[in-house]
Amino acid sequence: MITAESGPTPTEGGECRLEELLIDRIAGLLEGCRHVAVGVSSPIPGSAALLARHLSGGATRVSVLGSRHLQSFTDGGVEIFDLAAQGRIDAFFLSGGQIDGSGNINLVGVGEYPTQKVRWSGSFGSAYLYYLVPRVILFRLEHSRRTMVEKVDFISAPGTSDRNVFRPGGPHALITNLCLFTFDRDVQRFRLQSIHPGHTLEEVRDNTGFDFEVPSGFGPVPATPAPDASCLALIRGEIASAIADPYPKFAAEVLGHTAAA
Amino acid sequence: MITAESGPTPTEGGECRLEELLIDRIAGLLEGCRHVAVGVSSPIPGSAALLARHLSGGATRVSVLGSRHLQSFTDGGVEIFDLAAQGRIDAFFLSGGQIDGSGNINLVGVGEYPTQKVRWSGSFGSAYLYYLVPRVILFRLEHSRRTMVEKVDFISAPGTSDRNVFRPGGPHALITNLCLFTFDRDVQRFRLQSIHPGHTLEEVRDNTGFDFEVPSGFGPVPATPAPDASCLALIRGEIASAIADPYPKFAAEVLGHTAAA
Amino acid sequence: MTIDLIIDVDSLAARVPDGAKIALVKTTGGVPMDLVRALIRREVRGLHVVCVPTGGLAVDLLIGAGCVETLETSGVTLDEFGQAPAFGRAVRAGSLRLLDATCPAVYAGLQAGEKGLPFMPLRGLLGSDIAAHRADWKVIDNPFGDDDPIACLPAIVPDFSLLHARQADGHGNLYVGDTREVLLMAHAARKTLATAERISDGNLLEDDAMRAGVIPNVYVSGLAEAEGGSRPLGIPGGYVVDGEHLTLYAEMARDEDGFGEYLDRFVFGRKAAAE
Amino acid sequence: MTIDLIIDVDSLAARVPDGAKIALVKTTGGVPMDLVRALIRREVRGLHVVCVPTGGLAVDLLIGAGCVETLETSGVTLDEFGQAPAFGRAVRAGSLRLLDATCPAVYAGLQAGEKGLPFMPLRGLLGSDIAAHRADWKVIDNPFGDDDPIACLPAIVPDFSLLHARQADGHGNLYVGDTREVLLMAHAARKTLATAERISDGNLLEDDAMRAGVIPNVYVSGLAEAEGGSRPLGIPGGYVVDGEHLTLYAEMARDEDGFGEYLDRFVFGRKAAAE
Repeated sequence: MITAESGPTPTEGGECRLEELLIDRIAGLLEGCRHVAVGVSSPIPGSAALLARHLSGGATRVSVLGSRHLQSFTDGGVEIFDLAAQGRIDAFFLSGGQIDGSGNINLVGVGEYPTQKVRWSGSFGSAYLYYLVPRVILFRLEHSRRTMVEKVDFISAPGTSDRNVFRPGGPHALITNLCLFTFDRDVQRFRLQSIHPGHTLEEVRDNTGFDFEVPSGFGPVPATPAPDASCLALIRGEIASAIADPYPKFAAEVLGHTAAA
Repeated sequence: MITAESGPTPTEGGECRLEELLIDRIAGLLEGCRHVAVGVSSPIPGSAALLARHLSGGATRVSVLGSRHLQSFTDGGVEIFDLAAQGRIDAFFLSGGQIDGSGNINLVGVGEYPTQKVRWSGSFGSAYLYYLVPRVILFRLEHSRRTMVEKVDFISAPGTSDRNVFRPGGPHALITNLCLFTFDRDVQRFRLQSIHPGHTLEEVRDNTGFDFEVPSGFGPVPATPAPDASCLALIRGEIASAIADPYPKFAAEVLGHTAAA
Repeated sequence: MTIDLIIDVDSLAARVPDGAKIALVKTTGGVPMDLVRALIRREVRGLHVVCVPTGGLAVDLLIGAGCVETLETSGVTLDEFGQAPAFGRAVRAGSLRLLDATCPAVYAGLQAGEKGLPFMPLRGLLGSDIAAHRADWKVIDNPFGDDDPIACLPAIVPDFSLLHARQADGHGNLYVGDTREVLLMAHAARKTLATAERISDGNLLEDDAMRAGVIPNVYVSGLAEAEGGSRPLGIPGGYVVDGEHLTLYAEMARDEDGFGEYLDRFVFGRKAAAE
Repeated sequence: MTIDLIIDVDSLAARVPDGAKIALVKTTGGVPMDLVRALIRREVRGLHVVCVPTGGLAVDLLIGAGCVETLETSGVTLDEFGQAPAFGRAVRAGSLRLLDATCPAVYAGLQAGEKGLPFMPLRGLLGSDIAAHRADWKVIDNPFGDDDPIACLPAIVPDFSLLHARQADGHGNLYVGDTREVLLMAHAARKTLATAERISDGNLLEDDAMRAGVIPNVYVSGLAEAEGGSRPLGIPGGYVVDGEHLTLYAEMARDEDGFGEYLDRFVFGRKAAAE
């Protein structure tokens, strides 16, 4: 469900890769969760969830779809959806070919539906999980006016709903290759939380098709903190080793995991 | 679901037991069924279904609840109900502590609900299967004014429904220790079809609390035919052997099955 | 997590508060008799018992011992051993709040619970006295039909599903094989407390052949080892029902004195002997 | 019964008429690729394909070969091998009737089919363009709520569920382990046509360990042995996806000519080679 378009973009003098910064930051967003589920093709969110589990001392359960060992479903594909509706899943990750300022996501395509000029895979579980999982983290590694749009062409799942719609869940944060937004459900807008090292507010503005809140009165928008040395070691060691089950290529090429480790 | 109160009542000079007559007759009622399901505690209906299967050359599938080898459900207790609603089960057996002339059955108790002076087990699947299985055969071995009543005290499942109620199923026949009725859905009444050897119309009338149709103009009500010698041999041989899986005691004591056979 | 999960049967029973809504499976597939006896010993009161979808010895014992306020069931029976005597007495005395159901209605309610749905539709039911006495069921017009009434049943969400598994592992995974109604129960309930014939090493989910029959530990919040924990009932793949004991129970429980004697001997006495 | 059941793959394909509604499971668990290739060879037309709940190579091939009129799916993708090229072309050309869904909506529709229900309610959906384009879905007011709109989805009843099992027996029972969505598909469909890696002696239902993972033959109306029948996709407990082949497909299928070449080589050619 997540299209990971991660490249080898090192930050801060090569100390820490973008992926590692994201893993650390997303793990922070998952603090206090009892159960985090991660969709297919999501190595960075998967690594972040495993890091959150480690930091919780094992209190956070992690289910990684598509992995045999990192999930325990025995009732077929429907079980994750049933768990979500029961409130047994606290966090999930979604992405979008387009994401707009109201938190709407589009996984279907560009142009007028149904004969769209660009057609993506489809909505998968988004039109359900986005309503039911309290902390949905939007994750997209291409932050551009093509992806961050004023209004999506097709609403796979809306960011907000009418008051009478049963909706315990929704967008919690949006993290990209440039910055971290949180979503304010009251004003139904994103708020810029931090900008990744090496990037600027102007760059974020230039590449974002929607308006967003910028916290004012406390100086410049803070930089997204990089993981400290012990956390980095953890990511490159234990986490890399665990995520190598579903994502051996990612673990090796991005986190430097060797099979022998 | 079926309360079998079978006793050793031989008919016609001891040639054929009542149970054998019933097995043969019920098998006749099952002709042409693709799939017959039999509830728990139902040795006579179970034997009849197995006989029908044999006579169909294997075309009739039989599922005997409570038997491991004579059913193939792998989705838990709900599967039989799902199959019934899909139209995949053609015949089933129900009974009643009370049965009335409209085909209503009562499996709950006598007196005013809920604090009834006589309380039976409960309705089990009747309030569902009676609506959905085309040929429901009511089976009760105590034919008396206590069981065959004018109006049941509690409707576990009604014999008929309003026109707008989804109801492909319903009563097909009622077979007792005295006689065989069929149910006429148009007039919503039972019609006496045959009287078991050794019993009379007067006896049936005396022991039945509801009015029923008696075919007129073609002489006396026919006697329920007894199985012929080859059918009897089949019942005492192959069928006894098969029904011994869920009902060893019945197979031995009633059908004379010996484990060695 | 793993360490807290595994306790003894009496500690499991202590986790079920008075007034809890508990689910118990039908006689043939995983009734936690040891745990039921422990509940009676701890004198739990005011239970709402959901029978999945019918009840037998366990339910009759709980009723007779005064533990049950509400009974939701499609039937209570000792099968070939006769009617359930304590149940019958309680009905006559009017001491039970009865929610009579039909088997697929119990499954449908649990499925709604499993799916976090407010309700499930179900065919049948209309015009029965079962439906007439269930104010909690509603009839709507099928939105895809034309003058087609259909019943809707609210979700059943037990506070606790109580069950006995033929095997468990140290992670709290339970092997129940093809008795899927037990899995459904565990899915639907807020928490599942289980006993198991044995707690084995390793991880049942890693066994490719067994995995399809496993309740994963995400649903399980307490587990105790209890060899023979379903006796005198049976457990698939294990032992069969003890007919002599059931016959004895059916006889003893015919009146209240006999029922009390049975409790002394087989419920309280069992505990005393173990101490 | 048993004898008629077991035939070869092309005979299975011959049983699927033009215009049939067929269900195919997602890439990871039992796609009958041999049967899909046989369907393309027999030039089936006008299929309504229900993806359970998503599609991949099989669906892309059927679309590209002109077999599909209606596509009901929550997604079509070649996963790490990229977008599904024939699907994309067909969408742009407007040659597909699209029923875009979301995964749990497909499961809910199949569950309604499995249960002989006219519909199932489902949370989520409201206010999405998915729901806006599904005239076959309806919104009702939750009869147990107060101003609580909830979607109701009609039953999905495929004419045929087509699947590949890792094992089968001579009675037509299929072993699918814990890939329960395949069992759901088989339950929901009018008929199931299956291929299996191998057809073994004995009866899978008699094997206590395997039974929980068996689709019983009551649902199965045709079976063919097809070793490697899911290739180049994988089958749990068997082989894994052939990444090189998928990469090749993704490249060749980028334009219509290349797609045609792929068919010649791997669909029609395969048959020719076998003759």
